[in-house]
Parts: sequence; C-alpha cells; structure tokens
Amino acid sequence: MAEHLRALASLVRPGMSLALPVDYAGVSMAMTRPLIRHGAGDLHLVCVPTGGLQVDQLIGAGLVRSVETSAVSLGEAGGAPRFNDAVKKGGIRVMDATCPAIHAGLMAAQKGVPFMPMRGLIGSDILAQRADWQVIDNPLETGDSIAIIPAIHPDIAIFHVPMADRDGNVWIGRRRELAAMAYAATQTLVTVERIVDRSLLADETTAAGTLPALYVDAVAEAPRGAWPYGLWGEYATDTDEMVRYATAARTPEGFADYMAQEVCA
Amino acid sequence: MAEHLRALASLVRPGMSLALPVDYAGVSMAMTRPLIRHGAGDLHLVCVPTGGLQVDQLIGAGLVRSVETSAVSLGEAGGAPRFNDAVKKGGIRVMDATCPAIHAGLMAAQKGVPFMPMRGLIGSDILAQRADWQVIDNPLETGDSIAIIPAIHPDIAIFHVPMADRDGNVWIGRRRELAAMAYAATQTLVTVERIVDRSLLADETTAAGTLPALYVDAVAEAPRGAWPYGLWGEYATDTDEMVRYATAARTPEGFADYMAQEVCA
Amino acid sequence: MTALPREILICTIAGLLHDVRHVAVGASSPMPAAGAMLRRALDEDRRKVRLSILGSVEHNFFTNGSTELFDSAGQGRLDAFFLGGGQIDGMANVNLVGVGTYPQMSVRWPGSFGSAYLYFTVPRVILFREEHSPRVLVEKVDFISAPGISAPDTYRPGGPVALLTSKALFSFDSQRPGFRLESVHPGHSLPEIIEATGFTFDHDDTPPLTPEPDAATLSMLRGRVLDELSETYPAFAAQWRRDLAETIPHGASA
Amino acid sequence: MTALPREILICTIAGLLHDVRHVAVGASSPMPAAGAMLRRALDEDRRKVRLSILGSVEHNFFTNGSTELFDSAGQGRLDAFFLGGGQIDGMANVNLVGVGTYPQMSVRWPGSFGSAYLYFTVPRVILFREEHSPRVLVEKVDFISAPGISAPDTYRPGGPVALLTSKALFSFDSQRPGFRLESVHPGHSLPEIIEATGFTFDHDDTPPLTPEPDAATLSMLRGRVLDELSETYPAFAAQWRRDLAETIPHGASA
Repeated sequence: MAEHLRALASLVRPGMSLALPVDYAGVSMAMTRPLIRHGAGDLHLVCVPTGGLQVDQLIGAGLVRSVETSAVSLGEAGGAPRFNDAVKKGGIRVMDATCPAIHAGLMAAQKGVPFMPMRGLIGSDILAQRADWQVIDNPLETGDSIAIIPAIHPDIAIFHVPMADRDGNVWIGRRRELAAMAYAATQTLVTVERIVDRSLLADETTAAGTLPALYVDAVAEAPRGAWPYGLWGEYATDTDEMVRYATAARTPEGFADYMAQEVCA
Repeated sequence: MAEHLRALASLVRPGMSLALPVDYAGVSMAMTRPLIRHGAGDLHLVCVPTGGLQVDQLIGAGLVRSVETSAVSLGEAGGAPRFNDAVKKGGIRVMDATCPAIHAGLMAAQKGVPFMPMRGLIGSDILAQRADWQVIDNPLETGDSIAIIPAIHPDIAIFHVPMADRDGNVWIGRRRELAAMAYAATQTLVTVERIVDRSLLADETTAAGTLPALYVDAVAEAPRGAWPYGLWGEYATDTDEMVRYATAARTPEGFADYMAQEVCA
Repeated sequence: MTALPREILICTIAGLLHDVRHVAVGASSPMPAAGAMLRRALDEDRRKVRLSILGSVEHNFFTNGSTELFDSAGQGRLDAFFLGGGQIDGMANVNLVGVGTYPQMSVRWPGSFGSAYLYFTVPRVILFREEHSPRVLVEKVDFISAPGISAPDTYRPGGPVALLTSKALFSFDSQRPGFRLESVHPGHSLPEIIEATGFTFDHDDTPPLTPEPDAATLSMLRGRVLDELSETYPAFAAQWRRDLAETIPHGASA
Repeated sequence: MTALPREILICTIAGLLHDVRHVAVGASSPMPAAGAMLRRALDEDRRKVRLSILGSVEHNFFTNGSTELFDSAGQGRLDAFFLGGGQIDGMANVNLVGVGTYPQMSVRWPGSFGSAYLYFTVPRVILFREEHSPRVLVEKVDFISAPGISAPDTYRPGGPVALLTSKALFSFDSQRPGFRLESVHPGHSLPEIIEATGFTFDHDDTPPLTPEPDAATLSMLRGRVLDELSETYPAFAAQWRRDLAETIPHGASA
C-alpha cells in the first residue's frame, strides 16, 4: 500500500497546482506524508472550496508557494497553525476567495470556457485584492455590473472516497465537488477504502454516484485514508487527533515532531 | 392515478414555458394526454436538449406557441410529423439551438447568473438567427470572441423517473439533466413508476442519485409512465408503437384519431 | 419558568426566522441551529421549514456537492442564513479574514467562506455574534469579506436584516444605512451597549427589553428542540442540560 | 475473402480513428459504431479506446447527464466524433436543419443537435454520409448548423478532417480550405464522383482505390465486432449476417 501511495505522490512535480477537497468531502490524508516525503515543492494549492489539516501540513512542510482558498481552518479544533504562521510571516501567498467563486472557476474549466460570471463579490476586498478577477457590464442588461471568475485548471486533483472498481471507476456518492475537481484537473489521483470486484457502472444505482475512469489517472487502496478526518458513510472525524495536531503544530518544532511520528489510524 | 395526473396538469397555465427532457432521460408521456385535456395553450417548450413524441403531440394538439430545441425527431421512427408540418406552415416559432447551449442556459439559471459563456456557435446560422444570444470579446484575452447564452428560466419542468419517496424526494440516477431542469424551473412536476416507503436520502447510495424535495412541487404515480418511450433501468422503448404513431400522425386527421384512442401501455 | 440567556437568544432567532421556507446554518453554529429547529417545530402544522446545516451529514439534504447551497441561494430558494464575523462595522460590513493590513495581517482568521456571495443573495441574513465588544463591533472593518450595502448597479436581492449579540438585538436599514437598537436583553442596559459598541446606532431613549419566551415555547425548546440538537451538537446540548438542572428548582415542572 | 462495401467503410472509419483515446458516436449510427469497435479491438493490446454511444445505456459510461459529452469535449477529453448532415458543402459547412429559406423551410430536418459545439471542440470530426449525391453534397448549404472553418479570432481546436461516403473518402484542409479526394471505393470511378458531388474538390488524375481490409482485420470484424454491435444495433447486425451468408460461398471459411 505504501508503495502505491508513493507512486501516486511521484506524479506531483515541483510548481504544480493541486486541487484538494473540503474537510468533509473526502480528504486523502493518506497521501499527505507520501507527498511530503516525495518533496515536490513550490506547489499552488486550490482548496475546494476551503482547506484544513492537509493544507496546513503541506504548508508546514514548506512545499507550498501559494493557496487559493475561501478559508483554512481545523474546524472544531481551531485555526490552522502553520497556515496562520505562514500568512503572518509572508511565507505563502494567499489568494483569498469565496466558496462559490472557486466552484465557478472549476465549472469554467469543466465547460471549457475561459470564465464564469458570478453574482456577489462587488464591493468586497476579496474582489479588490484579486487582480485576476474582473467586473464587466452585463452585456444583456444596461446598468448591471457582474464579476467574472477565470477558469481554474489544476494540474492534479487528489481525494479519498469509499471505493473504486477494477476498471478505475470511483464512487463519489453525492460529493459531486469531487467530480468537478476531476473534470477540471489534468490528472486525478484517488485513494479509496477498498477496491471492489463488481463494476460500479453495471447498475444504475451505483452508477449514479460514480466518477468514470475517463477522469481518473491512478487509484490506490488506503483504508481509513481520510483519518483523522471522517469519511461520509464510513467513519467519523477523530476530534482528539485533530486537537492533538492543533496543539502540537503551534510551533514549527512541535509540527516537525508530530509529522515525524509514525501514523496509526 | 388519472386524477393525480389531472391535478398536476392543472398547474400549467396558458403562456407558460415547460422544460421537457430528451427521449432517453425520462419523458413523462403519462402527462401528455392530461396536459392536452387540461388545454392550457400558448405554451413555450424548452427541449432539454432535444424533443420527440411528447413535443410532437403537444404541437399536434395546438397547445404550442414556440419551441426552443436542438432537434425534434422520433428517433428510429423518423421525423416528427406534427412538428415538421407546423414548421412548414409557420404555425410555431422554432428557436433553433444546439444541445450544450440549452444546457448552458439552464446552468445560468441554476447558478443565478444572467448568462453563461459558450464556445462554438460563431459562424453558424443558429447563432445568426438567435437575437437573444450575443457574441462578446473575452474580457480576459484580446482577440478572442465568445458567445453568451442567457439564462433559461422555465416555469415548469416535467419528467418521469423510476421512484419517489413519501417526502417527495425523487430518484434521477445518473440523468442529472433532470436535476438541472428542476434547479432552473420555478416548479417541477414528476411522475414515477412507484412510490417507495423508505427515504431515498437515508443512505448514501440512493442519495447520490436523488433530487431533493426542495425542488419538487408535485409527484404522481404513473406505472409505465414513459411509454412508448423506455425508462432507463426499467423498460425499453416500444418501437412498434413509435412507428404506429409516426405513420398515423402524418396527417392532422390521423393524429386526431391516434390521440382519441384509449391508451394502454 | 425563567429562560436562560441562551434560550432568549434562541427564541429571538426563531422570531427573526418567521415565515422562512428554507434556512441554512453554518458549521459550528449551535444557537442558530437551535433557533431554526425551534422555528420548524413552531410552524409544523402550518408549513414545512427546511433546515440545512453545512458540513452535517444528517441535516443536509443536498445531493450536488458543496456547490448546491450557493446554487440554491442563487435560485432564490434560500430565505435565511447566519453570518458571524471577527469584525462587524456600522455599515454591516463583515470581516472574516483578519486584523491589520492585508495580506500580512497581525491576526489571521480562516477566511471569508461563502459570505461574499450569500450576503448578496439571501434575503434575510442574520448577523450573529455572541461577543459584544468594541473589538468585534468596530467603526470600520480592516478587511471587507462582504459589504453590508451595495451601489444601485449591483444585483443585491439579499443582505443583513439584524444583528444579534449576547447583549442586544439590532435591525439594519440598508436605505439609511445603519443599525437600530431594537431591544436590550434582560440584565443589560443602553449605556452598557453604547459603551460596548464601536459604531453609532439609532435607538429609543428607553429601548424595549428583549421578550422572554412564553411557557409553551420554552417547553418545546427544552423538549423536542434540545433532543434534536443533541444529535448534531452533543456537547452544547449536554452543557445546556446541565445548566438547566442547576437553574430550575427541584420539583418544578420542566 | 471479399469485403462487403459496408465492411470497407467500417474499416476505413477504423483507419481514420488511429490513435484515438475516446470516440463518441451519435444515436442511430451503426457503421461509425462498428468502426470504433473495430478500432478498440485492433488496439486492445496497446491501449484503451473508450467508446461512447449517445442514447445507449450499455455503451455510455457518462454519469452526469447529457451535458457530460459536451463538457468532456470542452475539456479536450474527446478525440473524435462523427457528424452527418442533410447537406454538406465544399467548405465543410454542415446543415442539419432543412432545405429552403429559414425558418419556414420546405423540408425540415430534426435540427442541429450538438454539431454547433462539437464541430469546434473535437479535434477529429469525421463527416459520414452514405448518400453521395448532388442533393447532399452541395455547393453551399441552405443553413449552416455548424461551419467548416472559422476566423482566426474564434477558438477552434476542432473541426472536420475527413468526409466518407458510399463512393469515396475525402480529406479536408482547413487552410486551403477545401476537400481533397483521397481514395475511391471499389466499384466507383472519378468521373462518377465528380458527377455526384455538388462542390469542386482536389484530386489526383488517377486517385487510389480505397484499400480493402486484410484477412485478419476482416475476421475480427465479422467475429468480435459483429457480436458487440448486435447488442446495440440488432437489426443492422442481422442484415449484415444475412448478406454475409449470401455472399460467402458455402464451405468457405469466414
């Protein structure tokens, strides 16, 4: 298993952009340490639409150049210590967004268009700080301004789901932001709780929640691969472990000690 | 059952716009005769993204003012006779489109934006004939033109699926254009093969293919309600009956005779 | 029965949610969730109130990923939403990003989440922040995650209608624009509120007291709503139960 | 073994699909489907060829509704597609709408389907129309469902590469622009093709003959591909089998 995860991690090259899902959608925490060991840095992270533990750890490990996100936090366990520290020290560039803007950028990539229009935003400092976003006059109605969000094309999307079949189809259930990430990304790497023998596309019931292999470049088994996050329909978040990390990672040394420990889910 | 279908049909008022799905996605043929008996006319039909038997019958019954569509045909059974006749006689206005443009218009409504940009189209007579569509300069790149498609907001979406639960959640499987129709429409009317007692949202497997009741205004049971069309995962198209209709409906009289017959699926 | 301060807040929230069909509550928001559950219970015989709790598996009927909440707001299907804020100013601008000069701020908060969209598209946004201090309620926010008001050429069917804190309830008038003190919670006073608020606001000379819930409402709150809430917020519900046990005289009917 | 005319067409299609990863076929298109199935079978040991047949439940791995085909084209994940046309002209403009003056046309066809998008976004669009007559291959189409070429300011990664009819195979050069006769099918001639084509095209004085499939390919076609095809197109496959039975001498190996 560890070898497979390393093989997946080795597809990440320095300077790439990675799309990573929100904490409750299926974070591939199993990939975090392999990514850090692999060591490809200067990464740009796209949080879909917010980030947490994995983002904090990649930042703490010094692999991250910039983050586009609507928020980074550890949820109930508080602020994200390595993210907050890096922001204060100017160690990373944050492209602050708002959740539907990140969804809009991915949707533009899914549809093969250069941008998506989006309501809201006008008058916010989020918009004021984003030189890559624009406000145009709605061509269909005079006296109406609207923001446009450029397409987001991540190099690699990485997430964790309950199962894949032997053809590489993966079951994403109702977490359709995972499909949106895969449609938009050039490559998609998926870790799964288990690989099943039957085809997920063979009956309409499972097909409805399946991302076809067309969009999946590599799959690896990683039981409890979202831990300490939970995985929908499978297991709950390990809040104690989240708090243990939040406490340890208050200092760079504490973070290093925590990451050096062997993981047991 | 017939009473319930009549109740659904009575929600349609003259002049409304109806969104109807492509022949293989789940056409509520069971609603066609109740709609004709109810008699609300001057309708605008939005085919998502093409139309067939139901559209031809509503046109034949004189209820239709205009149709936005990427095509109308009876598939293997040939051209749509009442549609073709109405076009030749100028009896209806056709807003010719292309499949992804209709999807784009519905997506704009789903996202609450006034338009969606779309590639393609430029240089086609489809675009030239659509005064409501525009071509703008891509604000993000000079020397790049792109079409924009206004949001499509149907008054009512009507379709047929295998099942609903008692809370009004309906199972659409992987036919997600049905969800897109419901998101975009003000009201959504659904006929189903059967109503099940368990909640479709209670487990992740069925939830993945479920359109929540938030978007569903009325549900009625109609076994074999797509007939003579097939329904995915349930039954196949009755090609003989399609051909029987195609032959009968070549003339207005033949159409009237066919429609006057009692239906037995 | 005397209501606990948090019970008055919850009932006030339920009051602000009159006539909603669909209300969404962010993660880690037990009181807004309780207020919405109370609203749903109170209206049960008249109509269905739908409640979405973000990040919750049980109280989330969405099936199109995390984009569906925002889509439903864009479609006009979301009537009410709650927004907090590290800073909130007198123009109802909300700051969820940090303190100091952007981007290298001295205090960094998680970020703006969906505020810069939902504040524009949800008709009834309720600003809810328990801490009522000049640190939170500032004259001008350091960073505008989402503006309280917009120019006429900006599409804005939504926006703030109220600000609820541990001390008081304000309404917001986007035309004037500004906040108006609607009521003071029991145990607090106008001078204390003026002192604790970093922006100026309209108020009566003698503002009314925030009403306490009647016995029927309180009993529904402590029965059914508290039960429902414990599924999603077990720690918050348990503490509430402990506080009730200490407050209510033994032998009194709950 | 002598190949049937339709077998030569199917093998020609498979040849045009060299190196594709993902090919989509419209509804009611048995020969393009057979060509794609043959391509998949031929390449099986080297790489996976994905085949989507629109409207088919079996040969359709999409799970995001009827929009997914177009989205996948927009993402650059669809390499080849087939387009017919009531009229096709010398600039490779395609007309799927009707004959006469729009909108009240004297002959109305179903409509443009996805052509006005896929023709722009799919790198290898193969125009396939069995009928080769001046009625179909016209000088100028009455209605442009999708244009064959575009101005430089139009985003166009895709477009026509070939036109295959029952008589001949043409290539299309978008730079010149125009069609060039690549080969003439067995049993047909250059003068016949010039006569049957309403537009002018480039050609050699003695154009080559469209090659017939070798024995291995033909055997794969009549075995595995014909079996696969009968699931989706039972009537077409049955007719093909009957024609084979009539053509092939008794006792000959098939």
